[in-house]
Amino acid sequence: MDEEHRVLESVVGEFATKEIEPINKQIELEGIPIDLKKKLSAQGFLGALAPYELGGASLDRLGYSILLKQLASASPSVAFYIFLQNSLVIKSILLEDDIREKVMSISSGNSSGTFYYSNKLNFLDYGGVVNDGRMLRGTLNAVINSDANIFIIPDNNGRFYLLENGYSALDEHEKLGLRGLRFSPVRFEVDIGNAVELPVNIDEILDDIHLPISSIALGIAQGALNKAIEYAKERSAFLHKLKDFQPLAFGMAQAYSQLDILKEYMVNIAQGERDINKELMLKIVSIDFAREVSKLALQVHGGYGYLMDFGIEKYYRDAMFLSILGGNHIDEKIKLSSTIFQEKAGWI
Amino acid sequence: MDEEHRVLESVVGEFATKEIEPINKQIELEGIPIDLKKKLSAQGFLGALAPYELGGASLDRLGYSILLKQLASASPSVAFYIFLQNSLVIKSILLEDDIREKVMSISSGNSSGTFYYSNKLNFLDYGGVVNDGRMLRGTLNAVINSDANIFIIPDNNGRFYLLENGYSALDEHEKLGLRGLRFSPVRFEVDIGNAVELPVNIDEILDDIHLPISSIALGIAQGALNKAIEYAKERSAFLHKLKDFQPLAFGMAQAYSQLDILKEYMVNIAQGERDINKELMLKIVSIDFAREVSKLALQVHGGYGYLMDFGIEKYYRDAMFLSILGGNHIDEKIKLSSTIFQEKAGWI
Amino acid sequence: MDFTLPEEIEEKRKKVREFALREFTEERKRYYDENEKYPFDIRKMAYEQGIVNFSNPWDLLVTIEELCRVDPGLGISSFVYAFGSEILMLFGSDEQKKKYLEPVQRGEKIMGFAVTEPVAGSDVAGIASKMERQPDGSYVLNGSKMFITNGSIADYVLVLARTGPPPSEEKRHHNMSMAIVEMKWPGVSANKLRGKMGVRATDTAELVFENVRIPPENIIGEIGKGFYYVMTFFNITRIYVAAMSIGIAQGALDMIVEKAKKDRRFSSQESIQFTIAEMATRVDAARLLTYRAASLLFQFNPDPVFTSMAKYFAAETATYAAETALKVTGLDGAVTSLERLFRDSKIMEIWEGSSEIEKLVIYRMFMKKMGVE
Amino acid sequence: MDFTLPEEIEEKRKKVREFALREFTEERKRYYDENEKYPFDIRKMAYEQGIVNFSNPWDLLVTIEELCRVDPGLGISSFVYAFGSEILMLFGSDEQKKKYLEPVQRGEKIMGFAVTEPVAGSDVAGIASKMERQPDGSYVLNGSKMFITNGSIADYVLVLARTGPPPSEEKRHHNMSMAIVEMKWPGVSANKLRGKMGVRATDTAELVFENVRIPPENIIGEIGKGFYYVMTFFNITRIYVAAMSIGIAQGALDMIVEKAKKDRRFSSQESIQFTIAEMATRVDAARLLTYRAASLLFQFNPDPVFTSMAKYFAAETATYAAETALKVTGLDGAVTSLERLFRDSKIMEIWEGSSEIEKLVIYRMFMKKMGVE
Repeated sequence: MDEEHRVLESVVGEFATKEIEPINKQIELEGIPIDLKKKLSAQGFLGALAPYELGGASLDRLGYSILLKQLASASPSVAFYIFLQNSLVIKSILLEDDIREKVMSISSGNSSGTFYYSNKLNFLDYGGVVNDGRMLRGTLNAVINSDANIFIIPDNNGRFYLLENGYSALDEHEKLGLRGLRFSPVRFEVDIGNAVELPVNIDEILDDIHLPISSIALGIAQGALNKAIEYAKERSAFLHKLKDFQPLAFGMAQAYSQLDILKEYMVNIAQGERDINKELMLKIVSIDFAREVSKLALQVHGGYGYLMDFGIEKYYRDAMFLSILGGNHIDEKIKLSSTIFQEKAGWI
Repeated sequence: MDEEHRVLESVVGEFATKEIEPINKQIELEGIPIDLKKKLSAQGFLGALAPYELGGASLDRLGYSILLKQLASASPSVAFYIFLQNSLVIKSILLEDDIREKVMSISSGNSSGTFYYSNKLNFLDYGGVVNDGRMLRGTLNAVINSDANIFIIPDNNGRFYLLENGYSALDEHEKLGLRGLRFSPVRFEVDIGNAVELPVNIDEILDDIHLPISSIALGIAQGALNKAIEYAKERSAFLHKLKDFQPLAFGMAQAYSQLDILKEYMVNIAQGERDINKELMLKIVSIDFAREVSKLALQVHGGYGYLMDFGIEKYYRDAMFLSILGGNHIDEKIKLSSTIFQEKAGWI
Repeated sequence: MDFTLPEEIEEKRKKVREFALREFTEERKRYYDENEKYPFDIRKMAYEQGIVNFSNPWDLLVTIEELCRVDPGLGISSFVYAFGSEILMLFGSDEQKKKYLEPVQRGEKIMGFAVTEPVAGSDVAGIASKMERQPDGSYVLNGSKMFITNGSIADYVLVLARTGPPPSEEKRHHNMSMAIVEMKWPGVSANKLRGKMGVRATDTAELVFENVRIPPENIIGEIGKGFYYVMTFFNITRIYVAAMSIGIAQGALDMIVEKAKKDRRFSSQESIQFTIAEMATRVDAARLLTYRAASLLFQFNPDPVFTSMAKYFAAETATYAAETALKVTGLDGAVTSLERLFRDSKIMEIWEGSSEIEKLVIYRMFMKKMGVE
Repeated sequence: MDFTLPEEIEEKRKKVREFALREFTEERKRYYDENEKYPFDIRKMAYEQGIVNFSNPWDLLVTIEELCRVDPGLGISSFVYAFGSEILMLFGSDEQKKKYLEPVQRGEKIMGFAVTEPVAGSDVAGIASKMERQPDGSYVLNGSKMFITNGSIADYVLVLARTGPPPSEEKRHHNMSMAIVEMKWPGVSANKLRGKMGVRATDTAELVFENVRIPPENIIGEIGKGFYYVMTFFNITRIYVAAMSIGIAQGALDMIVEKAKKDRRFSSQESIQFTIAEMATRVDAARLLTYRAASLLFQFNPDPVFTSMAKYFAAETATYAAETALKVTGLDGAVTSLERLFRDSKIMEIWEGSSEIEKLVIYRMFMKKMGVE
């Protein structure tokens, strides 16, 4: 990793400690405050992938990965929010020159976007929103960041549209994780004239999320594990610090090792030539890893780990939600298998 | 990885395919033939770490790792033999200028050495061989490569001696793995005057084995997994190729991903600045991984995997034996835990 | 060998399942979870409909299982109002039973069991609360308790406290005693804990005791035997936790099976089929371990090895099953009760002896059986 | 519910354990393993000392368990000489029983069961061996069989072969039949397989049948029902494999416990203590699954879901236990019987239905129970 990225890593780390950690409970309970969005914007993080002239930081793949990892280690919600704005919304908007300026409103924190792609990963049929040629009408049941004002959604034919009106978010779901983002059904009833069709290639988009999702997963693992290590150094039971007991210490040492290995791989593939297979491989491994480590970290904390105030249980929930929203799904495993076997594989 | 190492990887790979694969069964049943040792010597592999003038190849850490990995993927026995000669025997001999020329006899294949260090890793007390000031006398119960003619062994005080006579190997143990090497108790009765004391620091030696042992472990995983992938492409059951079934295909895809991740880490740390902790972390992860993958590969082969002729079951046995001989032991986990917690940890 | 439960127990199981499916509506599950409120109404229904029957242990076991299968938060709340009652049954005086136990059994009062402390956690022998004997024979209690189920709704709690210093490091568990403390007494305060990840319908609190005067007749059993009473109690409640856990695991399995029944695209994936097979196997293994431990306990011959095996294995099965079901059902699971089951399940590995504690118990008692002291 | 075996069975268990500890000496274990030889002497001893008792299924089950606990190779060899006999018991004619079954039960003859083929492997319905009916009513068998236990030492084997083409892809398992084939008949040859990783005292061979004439009286049961007979048989033998597996797992546990007893430096490590606790728990879970499946089978009411659960879980427990014990005991394990147990254990996950096959059976039969066809 070069100096520039090292500096970024430490800058984002400090930002997370100073600006996010202290308000983590607020983020969980009330969502990401606009104040934090403004601070993220001031650093260029909010429009991380957007060009400078649109308020972004124009980060390269490695920079973006580092940003997401470091933010996720403090708040997976914040990291996922940045991911959603950049990898999905901003990237899609930039496909259409006419609406470039909308990127500016996102990277400045004045607008908030969301992008609905979950059907593709969750054995659900498209068709929630039906396009009859005049109107887009219907309900999408599980929309993350559903209090956005910019929606990019597929119609029943899998064509994507950007809308800024004609939506209404319904009652929130109970939230498994990523509680900084609203999660609810959204009803759409939009005049097609008010929707902008975007030439989104959903398969390409989904190929592009492997690395950022992996980075968030590794951030979750890093955040949870660091907290567990600190706790095990402080907390005593049976007259000894928790760190002195082999089953806990060895479990954390194992996790620490795996995390280091995965982080180096992340850096390698983010700064090397683009290799989608490697990105997918990293995602498949690191999402499972994030779930395991966050579970271990919770267990190290005992009963306190089960309480929100200790800031540990959210990693466990968020890792699970990330795995649902972000991948490691059957279709992806079939894809990877087919690459490895150099012919269709894993389809039965 | 630079061009030079890429070439080495492919050269060793070809060597393994051409010179080792065809005689693998012979190696398992009768040991490593002298003919193969001569070929290994001709390539400079036998004295991989020895300087050129002593018949070696003077490989750097990365070159050595690649060599061991590629050899192990065809024959873990051959890789372990090279490891034993280089990381343990040749390195120890080179501590004593007077006996440098013995290295030449090893790297040429005329001599074979062994080094006994297993007590340190296996909760056994030193004291098998007692030094009474005049004689070294006693039996070491579990000596690998026990038909060597150069022995480096510790006395009851943990001082190391090189001997070339006064040993007699007893009946072989039934062999769990690494069957290319003899494994038996050895009785020693040596006049101290015929033994050369070597300034071996066993803790340093053991720190130095992490990376080579990891490389062998990854070679085992690579060899076993490649065979399983090939088999799954050929073999049918229930009217389909095995590769078409998700549980098998996904398992192999997962293993393939982890292997790729671990191999990149291996390369990173072998070519980067020396970091013993990272080497230990890699070992702890990759030894377990080798056992898992070799088990999976055996299972993919069904009943045939259980038969020696298919060349699969040896990986499963060898991975286990490597884990016993090579590490991932409690003392090492305590050490790693203490590094991570920055104070003594994991000792209860 | 006989692996079947008596017919009337299986009948009861059906009845409880019907009750849970009928009364644990989606709205109620969600309401009590979101609002972290103890469901007094459901507890009352469960009592009035004869769901909770403390007089037959097998009946109670399958009841716990079936209630938690549908919703752990509401399920646990339905029977946990008597938490600690076994202590009084086994070690309480006749007066204590009459005054404190019977109203609980009649469904009128709520009891709690206060052992764990903020600092000691799993390490029961490490508690710091003290009961000091006064000249008049009464005791004065000082200290605090953590993670106390029913803490803010109980009428009284059974408290473990030191009545003397530990004689030595090895004998830290000596000189501990138990007493019944009424929550309305002066010096007692409860601070309801909010923000639990799961089982949010259950009530959990931190308790503080400041110079609480306890009359001598409220001491349970003998002075100095408190640690022993608690361990005896754990041999019972760990089996209840195992039952909750297999209920949760079964509930998770139910949901993935439901999806497999409805969605052919899902169920035709062989990886999903294997997941169901593996999960069904583990659930059954956990159930058998639980029933074996229960069978011995119910014959008054509890085996701590078997009990801890059941608790540890069942708890890990609960989280494994909930995690796995949620992972593979994806968004479908995330917007249904399955996500709640996932949040609920994790506590099983923590309370009534974490998995780590159970493993230590298993190791020590197992080696004793093997002839090692 | 009752989780105890009858006293006489526990007595028998003790007797078998004593036998195995006495007769399965280190020298014998090593000799037969190294030389890949079937131990005729041990089989004889086991028979003569009344160790193997086919008339009481629970007796047989604990016998298998205890024999394999000490050495799977010698243990399996002690009772496997009657492999396939249940087929004759259930479906054989009186004449067949008299001529073929009784000599085996008297310990005079050795039988084998020949289903698996080189190409078909786990896929029983995919076998290619054929029995063609001749004008005189006899059959001519052609084909080859793979991994046949007792293949090179058996006096006769029970063979599954096609007696007609598969009516369709879905009905590939139709038109298969079973017959008793004497190994001395013309056209029968056996090629002993050498180089098995473990259970090397057991005999395994590839069989080739070239125009083997089978008299009509050697057809077992009805023509066309062979697949069904085999599946019925698997419902029995899978339980035996589960019993072997828990024997192996227990044997591995025994060894780690032995080391813990002797070596304080080893046993004082908490990570080792946890390993023992986890292993003991899994072994018990596997044992309970096995006994439950056995209990149903022995009441002539086998449940294929429970049987496959037992086989799959017990087999994985066997390899897990052997691997784990060997890993943690290190060199001590590598130079003792533990390494052999490790090599032996892996076959449990492969034969009589690999873990993958068991999971498919569990899934399909379980979903059937849940009302899905």
